[in-house]
Amino acid sequence: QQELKVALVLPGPISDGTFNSAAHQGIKAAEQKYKIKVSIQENTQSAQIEAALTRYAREGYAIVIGHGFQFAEPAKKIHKRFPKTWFIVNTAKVAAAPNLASFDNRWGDAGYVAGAVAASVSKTGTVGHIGGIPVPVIQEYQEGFERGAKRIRPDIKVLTAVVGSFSDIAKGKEITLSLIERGADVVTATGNENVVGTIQAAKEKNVMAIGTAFDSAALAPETIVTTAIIRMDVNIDMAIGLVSSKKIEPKNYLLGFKENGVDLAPYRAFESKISDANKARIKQLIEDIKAGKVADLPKIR
Amino acid sequence: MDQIFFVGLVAAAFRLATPLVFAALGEAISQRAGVLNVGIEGIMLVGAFAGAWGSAATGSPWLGLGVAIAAGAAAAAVHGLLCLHFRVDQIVSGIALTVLGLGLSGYAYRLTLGSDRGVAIPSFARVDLGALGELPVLGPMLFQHHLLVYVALALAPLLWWFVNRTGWGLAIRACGEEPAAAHAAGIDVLRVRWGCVLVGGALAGAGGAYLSIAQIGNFVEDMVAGRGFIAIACVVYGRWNPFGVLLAALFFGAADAAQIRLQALNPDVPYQFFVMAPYVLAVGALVFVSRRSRLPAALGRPFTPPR
Amino acid sequence: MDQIFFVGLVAAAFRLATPLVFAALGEAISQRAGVLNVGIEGIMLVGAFAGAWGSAATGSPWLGLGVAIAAGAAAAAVHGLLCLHFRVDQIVSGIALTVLGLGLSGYAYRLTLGSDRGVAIPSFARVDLGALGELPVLGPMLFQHHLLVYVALALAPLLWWFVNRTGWGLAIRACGEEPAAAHAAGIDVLRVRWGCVLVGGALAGAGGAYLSIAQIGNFVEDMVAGRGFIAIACVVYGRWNPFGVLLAALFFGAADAAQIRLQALNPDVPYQFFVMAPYVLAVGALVFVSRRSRLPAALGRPFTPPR
Amino acid sequence: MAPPLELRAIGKRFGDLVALDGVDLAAGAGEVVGVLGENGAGKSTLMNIASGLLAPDSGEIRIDGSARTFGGPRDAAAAGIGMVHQHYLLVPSLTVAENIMLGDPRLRSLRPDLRRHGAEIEALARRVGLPLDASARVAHLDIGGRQRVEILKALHRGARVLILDEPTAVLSERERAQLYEVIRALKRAGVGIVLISHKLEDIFAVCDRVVVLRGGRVVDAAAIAERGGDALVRAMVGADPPAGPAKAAARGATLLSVHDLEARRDNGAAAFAGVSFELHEGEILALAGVEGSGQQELAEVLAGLRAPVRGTCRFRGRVLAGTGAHRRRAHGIRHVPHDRLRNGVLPRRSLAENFLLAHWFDAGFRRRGLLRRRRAGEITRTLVRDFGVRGAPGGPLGALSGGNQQKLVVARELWGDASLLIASHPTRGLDVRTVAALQAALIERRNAGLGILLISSDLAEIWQVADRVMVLAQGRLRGPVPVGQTSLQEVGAWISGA
Ligand SMILES: Nc1ncnc2c1ncn2[C@@H]1O[C@H](COP(=O)(O)OP(=O)(O)OP(=O)(O)O)[C@@H](O)[C@H]1O
Ligand SMILES: Nc1ncnc2c1ncn2[C@@H]1O[C@H](COP(=O)(O)OP(=O)(O)OP(=O)(O)O)[C@@H](O)[C@H]1O
Ligand SMILES: [Mg+2]
Ligand SMILES: [Mg+2]
Repeated sequence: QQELKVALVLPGPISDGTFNSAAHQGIKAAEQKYKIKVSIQENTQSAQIEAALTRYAREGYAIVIGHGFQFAEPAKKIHKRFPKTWFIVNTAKVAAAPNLASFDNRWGDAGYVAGAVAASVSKTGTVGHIGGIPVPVIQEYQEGFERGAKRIRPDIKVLTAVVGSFSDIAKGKEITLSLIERGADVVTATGNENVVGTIQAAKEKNVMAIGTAFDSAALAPETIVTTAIIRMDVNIDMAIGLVSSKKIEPKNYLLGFKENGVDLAPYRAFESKISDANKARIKQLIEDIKAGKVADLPKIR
Repeated sequence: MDQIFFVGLVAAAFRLATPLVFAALGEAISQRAGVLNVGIEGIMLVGAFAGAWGSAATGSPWLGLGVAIAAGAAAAAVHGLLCLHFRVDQIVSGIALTVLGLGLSGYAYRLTLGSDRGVAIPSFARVDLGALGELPVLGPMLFQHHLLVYVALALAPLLWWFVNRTGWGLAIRACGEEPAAAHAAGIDVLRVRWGCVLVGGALAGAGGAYLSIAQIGNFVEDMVAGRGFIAIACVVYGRWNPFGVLLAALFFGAADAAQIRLQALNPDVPYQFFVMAPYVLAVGALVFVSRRSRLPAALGRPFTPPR
Repeated sequence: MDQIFFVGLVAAAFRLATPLVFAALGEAISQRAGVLNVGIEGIMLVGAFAGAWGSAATGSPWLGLGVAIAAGAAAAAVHGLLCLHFRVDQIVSGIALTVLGLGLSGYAYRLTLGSDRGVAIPSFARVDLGALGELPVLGPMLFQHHLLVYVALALAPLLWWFVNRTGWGLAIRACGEEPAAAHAAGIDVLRVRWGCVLVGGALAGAGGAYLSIAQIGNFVEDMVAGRGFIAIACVVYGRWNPFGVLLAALFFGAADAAQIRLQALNPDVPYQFFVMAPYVLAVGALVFVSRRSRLPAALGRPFTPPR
Repeated sequence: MAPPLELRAIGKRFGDLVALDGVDLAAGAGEVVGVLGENGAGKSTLMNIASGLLAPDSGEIRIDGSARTFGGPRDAAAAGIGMVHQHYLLVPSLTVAENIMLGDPRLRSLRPDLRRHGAEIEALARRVGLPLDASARVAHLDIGGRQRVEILKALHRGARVLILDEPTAVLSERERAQLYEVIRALKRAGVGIVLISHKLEDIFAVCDRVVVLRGGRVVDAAAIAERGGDALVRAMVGADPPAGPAKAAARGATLLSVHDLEARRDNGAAAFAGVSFELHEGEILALAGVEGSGQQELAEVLAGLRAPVRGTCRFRGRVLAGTGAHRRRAHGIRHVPHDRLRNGVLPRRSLAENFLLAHWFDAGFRRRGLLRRRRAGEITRTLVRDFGVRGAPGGPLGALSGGNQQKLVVARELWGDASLLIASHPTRGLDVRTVAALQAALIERRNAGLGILLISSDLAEIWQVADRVMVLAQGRLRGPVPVGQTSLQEVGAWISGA
């Protein structure tokens, strides 16, 4: 079998510690596993996307992965011109014959479980979510977070706020502080660097945090209860695997707990601090989600 | 391989330069009349949204473009009102306009297109230039673009002629250099400045619309991503001359196109170097080429007719 | 509840205003001498990285701050070299500096701290003001901040005094108003401008370091997130007067603190309105308060002594 | 026949200040009306009203006998009123033709024929004796050239009345004579002219009638033949003209000795070469010449603002090397710059700060880093009193009239232990009384041992105050010679290069 050329086009820097780092780690893992040659482009602005995708396709890359929903339209626009290339868009719902597929994670499900965990461990009955910029997946996560929390504790108060930037770590921290001021004792955040600010604030104020997307428990082991992991590496692994085995179809692959595209990290330092009943409840919830038994999961946008 | 690289690069350069050309020419006109508009970024965003919305609502990208142009002019009118009428500092007003444009376009998007992801946004098709487009190398490089790309290229000579060869252009230059002299000669300085501010806004709106309804076919919050500021830099690099401005915009477009390509070819060189390179080059060129500032003498200074 | 809201708001206002105060005061000094530096954003990023790196390398946040100040001055020296020595347009040089600062800080971070995520970055602790900090309401509002917050607040009167009451200050103002007159009076215009550019860069560096080694205790790419541009707005809103600049920065800090609180209280109002509100308010105030531009007359204009 | 321009009972206030109070003035076709008055008498204000730049508070403007209101300068131009402002209103980056055509309705087309207009302008210029290249950039013209553009601009718009605000203040003797010829030619062509000047010789040379303003009112109006110079000066200042200053021989040791000095202009061209002279304590050495012959550059070299190409300057025997006005000021070398508005003052700052600008490095004005502002304020107040600077002392310097700004600059430079004063046109644009007072002050300081290099294009002034005179022409120095041992004719010949 001949070596596949795979390109990963990222909207941000690989060092952001969340969204882009996750994709970077995924492709690194795939590099070990498959016989592929990888090229990565960072910090691609929306207007450069078309040019970037076109160029990789023209240079004969077999797989071009656009990491973010903003890659959907440009990919849709050009994919027909390069039938030998598979265009894969992450965190979007777009598909078109013959060679455009997308892989999306069920962020809403992840938020649902995160909300359930938050409600289980909260003492004040107030929890908070801080979004970077309310793009669809972040809105889904937020919706899931609220519903999951309410499922465990119908009287829970869920505070939400938006940073207005993915990179403004200082403002992410301040917003989190303001939610903590108002009683939140479990906080979670979605976005890029702004998530780090939320974790910082939680650490400083001795409240709990739930990580998202990327397991960064090492940043604050005493603060991070668990992480609602979005397995971007699984998306990438699946995409490359399906293309290699020629089994890929031009459709939207939606990955949830069942497909291992969403996961809950181990409790680590909190293992002993969470009651077994609560742990069992969460475990059961995840099983129910896998089994399709949870009715109020957020709608996929 | 090398030829593919080059063809792709030139084609991408035109695509990436076009929004800069529109916005920078608009800014140049405004600055030539003495009004600095650092809010061009916000106006482009308004234009990008208005273009997408208008196109989706009417089903025609041409009408969408019209809506974007009107919206751009309206956004610029805020700047005109603040600076020309209320005499607020131009930098203050421009910064406010940037933030306003970002907020309003994002909010309006959420209210309209964003709430309904199924809406199709009709976009400009590429022009079909027949045989020209089929030419082996030149075809993909030069003759397979959106019409707006050619409009942008044609705008530069048009504006040059307008500014340097017509009576209106003379009045504009006079207002930017010595408004008191223009006023004494019977020119209505405020009216000339108003006109240029509106035209500048309309062009910036068109630049934004190019992004949303020609290049991408979608609107994304903050999709202008700093192009408004680069457009201002293009005006300065281009020494306030429409041809110079066009060249500067093409340079940045080409640099961006090259940067994207070289990044992929040299994965070991950190991407930051590719991002910085055009600016370093451009500044370096300025150090050697032209040290004389051709800044319009009255740029940024308000003028009130004595009475 | 209301009291908690208010106490938290005031405390957050000071924290959010501090980097703006540093950077805006630095920019004000530079502009008073006639040099516009729109690259403050890039310099703050350099300062933020240098502070984090210096602090991690030496183990002392104070030494980190020193490194940040030196790095900020060094970054500003690039601007000085280009504008004062090579007479490149100040806006062009500033935009290049912004991009350069973003690229270099991101790259250097990856080479050093970023490659080793385990490195601890020693950060400033909050000062312990004893009984003051224990005061019921005032304590958390005013007396539990990082030392740098108080330094920033003290800088404004200090700079005011320097600019308005000392001979050096007179020289600075003369260079910003009528460099030719300053030159004729025996003032070395270039040297004064150089000094102010470097001081401005040092302060912007300190503002960046506040973000990384006091407020956050970490560095991330692009963490300044537009604060450099808001600092420039503060200078203009503050009418180039250090007290005015301080007030403007506190206003933006308070507006931001209020914005993030009101957002959570009013989840139905789109967040864009909260983001835009301070700018709209500030422009509105300017329309009513002061229409007279106090722009240093020679701002942005190069000066060459006759040869 | 009604005159083309008639102003009746014009009143204008600026805040509390009554600038004009019931002023009448008429200019008939082919008539030259002189307007005299001290600085701030209201001359420029009146003419700004006549040319539509300002609106009067009361009174009326009549054109050919019918009352009109001007909404702006365009209306005035359409009514045949043209004005050449004291500070020229030209766009330097445009050409002569473009400047003249600016605002012309014929330009409001997409394809204006600037070449044809240019030819028209050149033809007009030849007719009135003002040769000009219509395609030259105004930025490249000298001050006389710019004035010619302003005059042509007005004429080209069909001005039947031409208002000239202090046109001769900036001209050399030769350019002045040329201007007289132009005025006479226009008069013959039936153009009415209003000529504002502080110089009586201008009035006597070309005017038919004269109007004198004082404090915003007309204090005298008569045919020129009915008035002598003394009477006009008395009307202007409201008192007897001041007596000429007394000179005392007080020449002392050599203060400044210049040897083989050579310098360039801003554009790199040679300004002068081989300049050598000496200046003594207690003498006024005048430097005459057509403006632009290198006087400004010489003053700048001596003041330390411009580096010479070669040559040496010694001050009290010590070589002054390099540049650095700072150090020279410490030696007591002071300088009243040529372009005082640009090089001398901070218009938006107070009088006291403008004083400090030249003195803040004196130890006397600093105490532990702080400026002694109170002391500066006191000194400024005495200077304002002693030199009769008129205007609100609390406001910014820019609110003073140009002449009053000038007084403050000279006063500032003379203050303290000055030992050498380089003064470029210190009395330019001042009214008669102030000129006399300033000249008296210069002579008094000379008698007390100050050495003065007086750069002036006014030979009468030189004869009145200077001990010796020299001339820079064609890059060479002629003289110096004692004023008593030469004649106006001889110096005039040096200046004209004969
Ligand atoms: N825009 C203005 N605002 C306030 N005061 C003014 C203004 N214009 C003129 N004045 C005042 O009106 C008076 C008349 O000024 P004007 O310029 O007419 O004097 P002038 O006779 O032309 O003097 P000069 O001989 O100095 O040119 C002065 O006292 C001046 O201070
Ligand atoms: N902003 C202002 N505020 C108050 N007065 C002003 C202002 N601007 C100009 N003036 C007044 O307008 C008058 C005309 O100013 P200008 O500089 O033309 O004087 P000038 O005619 O050159 O005076 P001079 O003959 O003394 O040189 C001055 O008397 C000045 O006091
Ligand atoms: Mg006057
Ligand atoms: Mg005058």
